[in-house]
Amino acid sequence: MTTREPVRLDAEAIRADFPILARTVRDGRPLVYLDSGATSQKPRQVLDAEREFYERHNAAVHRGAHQLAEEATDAYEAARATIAAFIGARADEVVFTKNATEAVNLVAYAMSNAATSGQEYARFQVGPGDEIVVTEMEHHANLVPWQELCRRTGATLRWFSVTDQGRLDLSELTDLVNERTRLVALAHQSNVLGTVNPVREIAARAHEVGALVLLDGAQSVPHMPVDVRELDADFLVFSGHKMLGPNGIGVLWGRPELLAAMPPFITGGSMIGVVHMEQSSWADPPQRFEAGVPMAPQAVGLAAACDYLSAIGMDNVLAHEREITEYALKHVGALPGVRIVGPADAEARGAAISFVVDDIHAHDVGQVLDDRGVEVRVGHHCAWPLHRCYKVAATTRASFYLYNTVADVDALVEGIQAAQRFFGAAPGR
Amino acid sequence: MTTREPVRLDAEAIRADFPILARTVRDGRPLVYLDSGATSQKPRQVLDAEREFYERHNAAVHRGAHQLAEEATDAYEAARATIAAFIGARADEVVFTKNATEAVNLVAYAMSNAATSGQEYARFQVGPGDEIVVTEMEHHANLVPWQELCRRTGATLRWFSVTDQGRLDLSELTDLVNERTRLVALAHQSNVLGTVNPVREIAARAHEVGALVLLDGAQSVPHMPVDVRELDADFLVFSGHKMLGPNGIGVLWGRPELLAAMPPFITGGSMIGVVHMEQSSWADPPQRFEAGVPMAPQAVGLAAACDYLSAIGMDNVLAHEREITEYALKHVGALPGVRIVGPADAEARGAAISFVVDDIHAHDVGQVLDDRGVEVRVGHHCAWPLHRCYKVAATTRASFYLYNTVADVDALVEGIQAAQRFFGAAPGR
Amino acid sequence: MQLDAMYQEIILDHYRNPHNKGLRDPHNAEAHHINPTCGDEVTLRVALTPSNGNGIDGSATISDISYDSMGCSISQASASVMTDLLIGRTVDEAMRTADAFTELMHSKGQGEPDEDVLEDAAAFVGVSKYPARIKCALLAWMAWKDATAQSLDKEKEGAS
Amino acid sequence: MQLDAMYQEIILDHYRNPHNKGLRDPHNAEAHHINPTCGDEVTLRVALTPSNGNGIDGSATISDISYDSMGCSISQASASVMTDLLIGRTVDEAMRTADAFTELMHSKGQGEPDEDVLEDAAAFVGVSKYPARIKCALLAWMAWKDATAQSLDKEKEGAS
Ligand SMILES: Cc1ncc(COP(=O)(O)O)c(C=O)c1O
Ligand SMILES: Cc1ncc(COP(=O)(O)O)c(C=O)c1O
Repeated sequence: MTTREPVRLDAEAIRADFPILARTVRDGRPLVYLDSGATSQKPRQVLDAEREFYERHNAAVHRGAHQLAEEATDAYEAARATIAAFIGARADEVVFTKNATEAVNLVAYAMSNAATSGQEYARFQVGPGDEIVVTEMEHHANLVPWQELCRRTGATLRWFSVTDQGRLDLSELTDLVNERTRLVALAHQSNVLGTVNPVREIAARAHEVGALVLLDGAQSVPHMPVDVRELDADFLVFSGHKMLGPNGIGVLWGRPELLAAMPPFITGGSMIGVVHMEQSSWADPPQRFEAGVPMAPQAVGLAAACDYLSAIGMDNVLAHEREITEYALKHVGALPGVRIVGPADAEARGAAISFVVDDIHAHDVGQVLDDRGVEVRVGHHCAWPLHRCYKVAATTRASFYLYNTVADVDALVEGIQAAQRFFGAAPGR
Repeated sequence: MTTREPVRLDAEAIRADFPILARTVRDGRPLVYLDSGATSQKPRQVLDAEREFYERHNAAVHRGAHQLAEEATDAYEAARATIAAFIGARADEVVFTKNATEAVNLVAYAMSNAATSGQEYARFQVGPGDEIVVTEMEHHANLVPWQELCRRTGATLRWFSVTDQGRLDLSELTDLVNERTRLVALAHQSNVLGTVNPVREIAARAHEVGALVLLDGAQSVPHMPVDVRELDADFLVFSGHKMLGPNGIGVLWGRPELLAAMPPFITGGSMIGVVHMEQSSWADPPQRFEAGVPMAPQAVGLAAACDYLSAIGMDNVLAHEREITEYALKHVGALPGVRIVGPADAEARGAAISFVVDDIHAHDVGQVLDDRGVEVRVGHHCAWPLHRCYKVAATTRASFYLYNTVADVDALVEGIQAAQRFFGAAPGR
Repeated sequence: MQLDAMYQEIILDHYRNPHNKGLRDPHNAEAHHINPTCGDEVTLRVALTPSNGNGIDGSATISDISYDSMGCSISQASASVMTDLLIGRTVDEAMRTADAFTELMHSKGQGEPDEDVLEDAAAFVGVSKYPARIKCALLAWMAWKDATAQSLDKEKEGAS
Repeated sequence: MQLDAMYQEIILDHYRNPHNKGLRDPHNAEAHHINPTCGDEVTLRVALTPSNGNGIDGSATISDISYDSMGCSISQASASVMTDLLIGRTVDEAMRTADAFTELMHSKGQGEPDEDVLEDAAAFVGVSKYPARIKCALLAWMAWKDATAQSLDKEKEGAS
């Protein structure tokens, strides 16, 4: 197997920024971290930014008039501007949540709240006869909240099916997305298949019939240049922890006129206009959607992650991951007894590769890999219905990021072969 | 003014653990941080614990089978056990949220969700004719979510009023809490008045009529020993950032049989039983209430904060704060033209002191204090209705913690006098 | 002591002796604004006089601004200074003044106020260094903009 | 290589040639359990024979356990080993065995299995070092406990 490093970015230099990558696991084996699809590792720069906030500027944001509170508020709002710029948005279009999951729930619950409100929130009301459309490849985070919205309001959930090649079946587009459709929620990039979905085409149809489009960017924003103006979606959600940022922070981006017309989700301090015992009114977005003392240090950390990624260039991150993906598709795909679940080529496809090994359960494959220091994810990856489509209970997933190298793929390939030997399932048996 | 240090804990030694307390503000003035009621500062030990997690054990909790995921999961669950022990609870009774605000909303939305579900969640259903009881001294976080629950379900909101002395008017207890009452939500300690409410008495009445009790411990858990078994409440919420812990983490404690009977709030990954496209079922608590990749590093940080506080002893923290409070009540209360809003003595009273200065708006008082490095909070402190009760738009609040000393109170007193001089509102004018 | 830079004598004077305070009639529109972070309030009225031959548009003259308010020294003084500055101007001129003041408030202490345009309002330059106080200084101005916009809207509705 | 400690030969044998697999009648109760983290499933039946003069209680004998399942080597082998161990025992004895096995699984690799009680199931001691795999090893046992509890409940309902 030849080991050739991509030219666009220097993964070895990058690795030096990530303290954890120097550690060993299982009796001294070097860590081969192939689980960035679940959560990414963090560079020193991000950890330093967060700590600097705590040690120098910590105070409750938007709640004080003293110097520390001013500095904390400045840092928080500057972070919002940086993160907004990272996705081509304006600062006041970015709402901080704790993760992508909360961001999806925010929109789904806001729609429930609209349904129990008067005409002022008509734009977001759904009820019996209305339809919400998702896809079979959704992460539970972008499926269950919509099931629940439908349960609460009487709306109907419909979904795109997936093809054997791991793509959305768009032949159903005009039927599925029709004048009853109020919202289409879909993954930008599947966390299992790696598939990058044709967002513009679906958004065009949705907007033709007056439906909103919510894009789950949890697996795209960390890995490719994303510009909300180009995507033509109405909402975009993503999580900081999957893009070198801290845990505990996520983002909801929304078109400003929509955010302005949307009722709140979580209520409490700092999101109010006026509060009486009898009733309350709301602040303008983004504050309307950020109740309570916010996670300012995490916002600052996520901004540092955006700066880190921008300095490298998201184009270069994408190109690097594409080279690794092509290499992995070729070498993992070529193994006898191994079947890749998802597109077989790197076209419109990100750096998550899920596969099944004949006669060996994913848990057992993962155990052998782990024993060799190769850390992958096994199971349904929070996409249980998708696994049911492909009639597998569990897959093994390797997911790559800017700090991975083709040597990591080699370790994966050798590990799969070791699992086949160990369980006597080597080809030919 | 005599400066005498309390004996129970060594505040000077403690201060050395808090890097930010060594900084200066406004042209080199030493920082006198009197805004811990908004958010506390963090000791090195907490920041180190969080960083250690990121640099050594970072992985997605409960989602992987590899060694890092095991370590991360262990750290997260060990943190849960530590935090549970801190409030006298069992680990599986503790649910992590992003802050106290989310924890209140969790219960309020779970009740909405019960209202649109079948008999399985009957325990939590509310509707027209049912009553929710709060108090006039609630923080918006423990008021607005209940207004919204009532709006969504048709239930009625009622509330305890407050006396001129800053106590709940319990003469209304049996009338307010009656057989129509489904839940009583109240602050354990007021963030404005400092008042510690008679929880057991109210809980006894609530349980007599079959109502649940949710206690807002955002201002009590950080400052006094709290044992959920003794309090006799059904739910307790609090925030990590107010008790030396990181931002972005809060806690909902609930009686296990109630958590088990309660529908979920935020839905998505890791909180499910089985997921089909048509519908889903739920995991057992606490997982049922923790959708998405959790804030494990923050949980670890909060556990370190609990360890820090436990090592000092919450009894000692309480005693220390009581001494400072008595000192402050005496010296601030004695200033001509200054009126304390809240109990005048330290009995059943915590270390938050709010006051008005005749003829000087709180913003202006705060500005003069800030100019001298004394950082207090001004405004309605997210308790707008309470301020309306006392016919003031804004108060100035000094709130103390284990790292404050009576010298800090002296600085406060001198600052108030300076404000009176500056605005020519010195007594006698 | 940076306090003096913020609380200039002009500001304290207006605070102690506010001009044009107290609600008056006639008025074309009224606006009520609240600062949600501290609860400060202002109720403000504008009276506009059309210029010759026109309806109420940008060329109308501000014949009166009156207000009632509760708040800190900065918000009180700012309301007082604003009425002095804007009464007697045309709506268009006043909008330009309001824009100049808003810009000054967002200048983070770096602004160089044009005293010809802002007159006493130039004294608020020190406030712009304190982000939490900017809203105080702008509260009355926001209410004025709001009431003025309402006046113009009423005119349009009346015409159509 | 720590793999051998986890995947002991006994485990791999049961995995490759599972005992008692395939659902059979008669049965008193059936339980279906799923591991939500990986989707592995087991459907399990128990048949109980009352001891002389008693109803179905702790003294009843487990006359059969049969199951159908889908899952990893650990969950498959564990189901197979369990049926060998429990068939023929009384419910009370089996509960004690199940408790011993559960305790072993939570021993973080430190447990010292009593081979007299656990027989082949003692081989799972290595699994307890891997928290994510404990659920795999316990899946069939949980289903057995559930089906047994159902059988006892049915008996009670029938009696009352
Ligand atoms: C009494 C009380 N309850 C609730 C809260 C809300 O806490 P958080 O903003 O961390 O959710 C606070 C603090 O802001 C508080 O003081
Ligand atoms: C495609 C996709 N959507 C949503 C999520 C949810 O992200 P989080 O758990 O951070 O909320 C994930 C990751 O878990 C994901 O991969």
